[in-house]
Amino acid sequence: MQEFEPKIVAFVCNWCTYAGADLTGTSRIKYSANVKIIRFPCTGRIDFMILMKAFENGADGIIVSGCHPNDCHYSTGNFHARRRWIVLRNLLNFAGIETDRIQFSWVSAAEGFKWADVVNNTVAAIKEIGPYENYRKIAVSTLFNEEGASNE
Amino acid sequence: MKIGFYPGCSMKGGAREYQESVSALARVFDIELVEIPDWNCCGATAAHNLNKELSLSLPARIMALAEREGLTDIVVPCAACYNRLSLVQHELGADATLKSKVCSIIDLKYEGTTQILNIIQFIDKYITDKLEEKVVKPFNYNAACYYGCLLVRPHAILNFDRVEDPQSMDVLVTKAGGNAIDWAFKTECCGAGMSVSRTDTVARLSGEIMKDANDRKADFIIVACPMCHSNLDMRRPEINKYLGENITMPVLYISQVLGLAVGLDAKTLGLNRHMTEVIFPEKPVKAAADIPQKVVTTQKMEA
Amino acid sequence: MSASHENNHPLSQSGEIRIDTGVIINKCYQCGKCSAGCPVATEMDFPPSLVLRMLQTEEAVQMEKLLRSMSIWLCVSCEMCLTRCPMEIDIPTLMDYMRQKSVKAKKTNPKANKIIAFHKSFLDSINYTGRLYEMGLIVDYKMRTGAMMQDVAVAPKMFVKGKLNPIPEVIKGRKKVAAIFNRIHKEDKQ
Amino acid sequence: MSRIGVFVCHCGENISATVDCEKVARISGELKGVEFSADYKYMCSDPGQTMLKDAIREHKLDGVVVAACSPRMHEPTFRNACAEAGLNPYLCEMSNIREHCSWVHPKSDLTTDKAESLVRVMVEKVKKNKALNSIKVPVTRTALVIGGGVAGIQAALDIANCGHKVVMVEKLPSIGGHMSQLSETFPTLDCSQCILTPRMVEVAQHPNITLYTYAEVESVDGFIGNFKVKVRKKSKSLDEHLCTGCGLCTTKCPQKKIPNEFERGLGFRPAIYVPFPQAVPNKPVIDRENCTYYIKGKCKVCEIVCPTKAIRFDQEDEIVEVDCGAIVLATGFDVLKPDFFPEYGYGKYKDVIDGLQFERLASASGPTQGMIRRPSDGEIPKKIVFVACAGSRDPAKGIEYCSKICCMYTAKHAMLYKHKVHDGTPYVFYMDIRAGGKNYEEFVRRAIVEDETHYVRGRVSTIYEKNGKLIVKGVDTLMGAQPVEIEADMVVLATAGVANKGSEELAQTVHVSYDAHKFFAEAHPKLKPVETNTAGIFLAGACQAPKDIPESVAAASGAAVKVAALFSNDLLTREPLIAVVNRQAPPVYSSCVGCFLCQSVCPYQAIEREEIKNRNGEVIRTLAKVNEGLCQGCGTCVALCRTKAIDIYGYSNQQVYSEIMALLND
Repeated sequence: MQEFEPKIVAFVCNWCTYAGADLTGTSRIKYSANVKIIRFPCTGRIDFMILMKAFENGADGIIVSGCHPNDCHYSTGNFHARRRWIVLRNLLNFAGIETDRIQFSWVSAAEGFKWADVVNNTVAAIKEIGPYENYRKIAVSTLFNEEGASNE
Repeated sequence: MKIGFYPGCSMKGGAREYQESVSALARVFDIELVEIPDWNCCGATAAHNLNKELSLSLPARIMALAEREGLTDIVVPCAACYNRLSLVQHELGADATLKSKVCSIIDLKYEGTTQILNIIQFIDKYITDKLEEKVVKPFNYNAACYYGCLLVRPHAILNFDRVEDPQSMDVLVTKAGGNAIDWAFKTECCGAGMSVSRTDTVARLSGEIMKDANDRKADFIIVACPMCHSNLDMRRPEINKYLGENITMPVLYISQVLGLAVGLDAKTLGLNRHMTEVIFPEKPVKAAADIPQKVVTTQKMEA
Repeated sequence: MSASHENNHPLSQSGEIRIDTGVIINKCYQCGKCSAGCPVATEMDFPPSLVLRMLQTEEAVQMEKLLRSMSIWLCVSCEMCLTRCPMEIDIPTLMDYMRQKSVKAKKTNPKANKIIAFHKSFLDSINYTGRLYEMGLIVDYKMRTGAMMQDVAVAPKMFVKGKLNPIPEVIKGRKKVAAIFNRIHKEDKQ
Repeated sequence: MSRIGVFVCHCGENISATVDCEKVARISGELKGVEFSADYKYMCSDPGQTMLKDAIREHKLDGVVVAACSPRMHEPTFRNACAEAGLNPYLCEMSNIREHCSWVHPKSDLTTDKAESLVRVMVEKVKKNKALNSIKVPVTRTALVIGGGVAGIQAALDIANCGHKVVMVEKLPSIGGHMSQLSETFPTLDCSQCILTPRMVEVAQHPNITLYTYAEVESVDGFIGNFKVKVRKKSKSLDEHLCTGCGLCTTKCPQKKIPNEFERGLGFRPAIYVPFPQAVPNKPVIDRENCTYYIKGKCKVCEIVCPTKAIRFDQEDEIVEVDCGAIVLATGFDVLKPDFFPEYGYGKYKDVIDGLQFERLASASGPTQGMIRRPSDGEIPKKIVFVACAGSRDPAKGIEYCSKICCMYTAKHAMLYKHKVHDGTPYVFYMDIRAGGKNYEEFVRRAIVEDETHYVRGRVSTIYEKNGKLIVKGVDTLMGAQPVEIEADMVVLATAGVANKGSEELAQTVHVSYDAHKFFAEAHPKLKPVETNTAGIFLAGACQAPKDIPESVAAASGAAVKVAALFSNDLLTREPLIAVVNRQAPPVYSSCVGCFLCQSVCPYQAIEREEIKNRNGEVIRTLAKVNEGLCQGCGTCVALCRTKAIDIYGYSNQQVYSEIMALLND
């Protein structure tokens, strides 16, 4: 049987973690290819819908990573993200999604090693939990159209 | 109060007075030391020099027996045993595969939950608070506290006291009414287990330690390890031969110092068992000018 | 395809050491702080920093020299080197590793016989009684080394002071301890 | 139907060594909406960019994806190229297949697959991109320079000499920094104060420079071209306009035994003091922590003796608001604290000192008038040991890096010592001698050959005091690692240079990033060494990493040029990646319900209220509106908006959802 290779999306901020992941590359530190990054200006931009959209589309796990507390390029965005995450945990439990599927971390622009660790640890953790197969059952997809909430 | 007790082999033989003094001290403070039933030797230097698995298994069996007995704290007065037990606990804690392998070798259940205390940690946890009120006969001498290697190193695992210029024993001696002198050889090696096989090396290393303490006008060297004790005490003739001097400074265990301070007599504390005779200097505290003063303040740097 | 990526070089000497001991010898940049603080460096044929350099060469001939050296047996495991090493290289563990390798390969330095004999007598004592029986250890050691006259002067005094136990303490679980020795011995032979 | 072009870069072999670039281009070409795809050795090169431009024109592309390095590196390059070919630059996106793919994974199909999916993600994103126009904002032509050491002085003078206003903020009572503490400088041995003090005076007298000493930056708001900075001028307990700097108060102050910071604790100063004789400004401050009046409520000797009645005991801190267009950080470095070296007895033995203390001993204006005397008893040391790399290159203690300046200043110290104590013997324990620089190696050779300094290759294990001597236990690794023991009279530790105290807090106040050692981070290690990731904020000197004087000065001039270039524009162009509240035709107007939750979370106060009025002029709706000049595009409001009325250009919901779907549905 083929080993389960989880699909993991990383939502990261442009200023700290994206730069940190660049440093991982510049330092040629190897990590698992299961994780793919989507860039945001700030973790404060990342709302519930984005996370649910990822699960809906078949993600087995999610990494949300931004600047360390007090280091946010926009002063407070990461605090909003953290508060939002505390609320989201309950919602995930309610929806029957294991909270461990979302890893929240702080990786600064100087922490190339840490980014590789975060990725590898998350991949290991998600492999442990197993694939996420209930996504089609989430009500989200029935409540919103495929485009999500658009502004047009 | 009942606390687990691992005496180790030397305390049954060459360091009998260490056990006598620790037990006597514990009794003064109403602490019952419960010997781990059927304990074995920790393997000491020999085991980790020659066989890694043996060096893990022997201490693991000791701790497994303690766990079976429901002992949460065990005091290990011998610094060498303390070092071995702590290191094994750390190594097995970090490697689950190794842990299960060792469990199967010793054929016992081992969790690694026991807290290993060295003699100073034990005193700090159970005695220090009540020490000063019980001091009836202040230990009014200049004492060079000698920590040696195994009590403080490796610091990353033992995490006990400061690794350079440790202070915990100095604090105890001060509380017992003594004057802990500042000296340079607190954590230099005495030659450890080479006493028999490389007596010349031990004479040189222990000699340098003796010499520094003597030069700095210490009346006693205070130790917390049977190996340090036997090297400094029993090997004194060889040390004096190496130094070309005749140093008669006695070597006491920290438990003996505290025992003396709380009024226990010399015989109970086993002072008569030392090879270098324990003679108390007549003029207890020397002129202040002769004693190297402890530097308490650090240089004040740029604000 | 696995998610982790190791390099694919054939296993080097330093790679082997890393797997067996977890110590990364290539971290050493030869500052010499270990040799400066080592209490027995003056007696060693190769002081600790030199040992590291020799291992770094990856040459079998250097490893051979080390296995046959006195350095590995003179090391007293005082951990001073590790304590002050800026790179936190666990030299004491390396020393244990080379000692065991040296014994297994039967390459021990003849001048170290007394030291090794002492260790072996020590372990034998534990094997037979579960604990260290000091008098037995000394007798056993003397038999191994022929150093019959060593320390004869101290023994009576120790005896008087109650420091020498004429009868060994044998623990109840003696057989269990012996079983530990047996099992490890068997595994080593395999 | 889109007409997107995909360009896959090999980056020499940086990408193509592990990713099959041709295949990525081929597969991408088959994606829906992709009109053209190609791979090329170096997309960022001139021919690469030409290929991109030709393809845009030839294939009438309406979107471009360049799969290459990090967009943090070359996004501006490719967006400019697009603009030159007539395509709106914001219709160009980059896939990061180098830092996030080829460099972190081995050569395999999986790595190529990942590169393909990263391209697919951007293709889907570009489909939702909008043509945007950059935003123009005015520039305030004043620069704020934080830190008054040699770097800050250089930057301030360069900017001021370009005709721009400069505000300099220094936290100590005088400018001058560490350079003013040095005795002589390598490799010329010219006197540090002789070359620095004229420049300090120039700063004070320059018509374009406003100097605030004993002051700290409290807060920084705004953005490039338009910063608003609050500076706290700590109370000096003195009316600076009345004070003539006569110094009478400092001689009469009854507190005389306060360790002198400038002398690194080797001398004393009174509670009302001028840090050093050549201080700028040369006017005293009262150190309230040590002043008898502030401690006990009476004394006031200084007030009594002051001929101009300039003392103000009730003076309070003052907050000054500075509007500026650019900020230069020049806050310098610090050296390690004594508790770092328990094995060397630093802080315990008086005669174990650090390099800066030695500078003061060697300085003609120092506590010993330039005689090398040891602190414990004032004796002239006959045997002196210098320990290089004290703390540097010591990962066990948390400092992996080389402090760069120590090899040179240690050679200088040995020389100065030998020049002053002819019969003395200097020893230097070192691991490597790093003397890269003009005339540097020659200088070190001189210390060894001409001044007979004993260089011993090995690290010192421990230092302890015995019979008035310091026993230094080292090793000579060039002699088979033989132990070396030296009975020294004095030991000088070349302590590691570390980030200045409070640099982390300052970075957070100013919003720049910093590295693991709390040094400020440059935007790019090679190509943007004086820029930070925050536009309009620049770095000068050792606040970025340990640097010697020439390097600090060069960096400062570099930063000054960046500031001057910025100030050469009337208007600044800014990325239009900002938030926007949707507007619709009446009677809906907008999906905004006017809850203004966005206003409560916006860190820039960029959300305004817009009133929608009917024909009678009555307000019928109040909607949120984004101020384009203020919005920085963090997107926090977007995540919070309950009706999804706010979105953000560049990271819109549509764009993000498209990315997620493309990434997961392969």
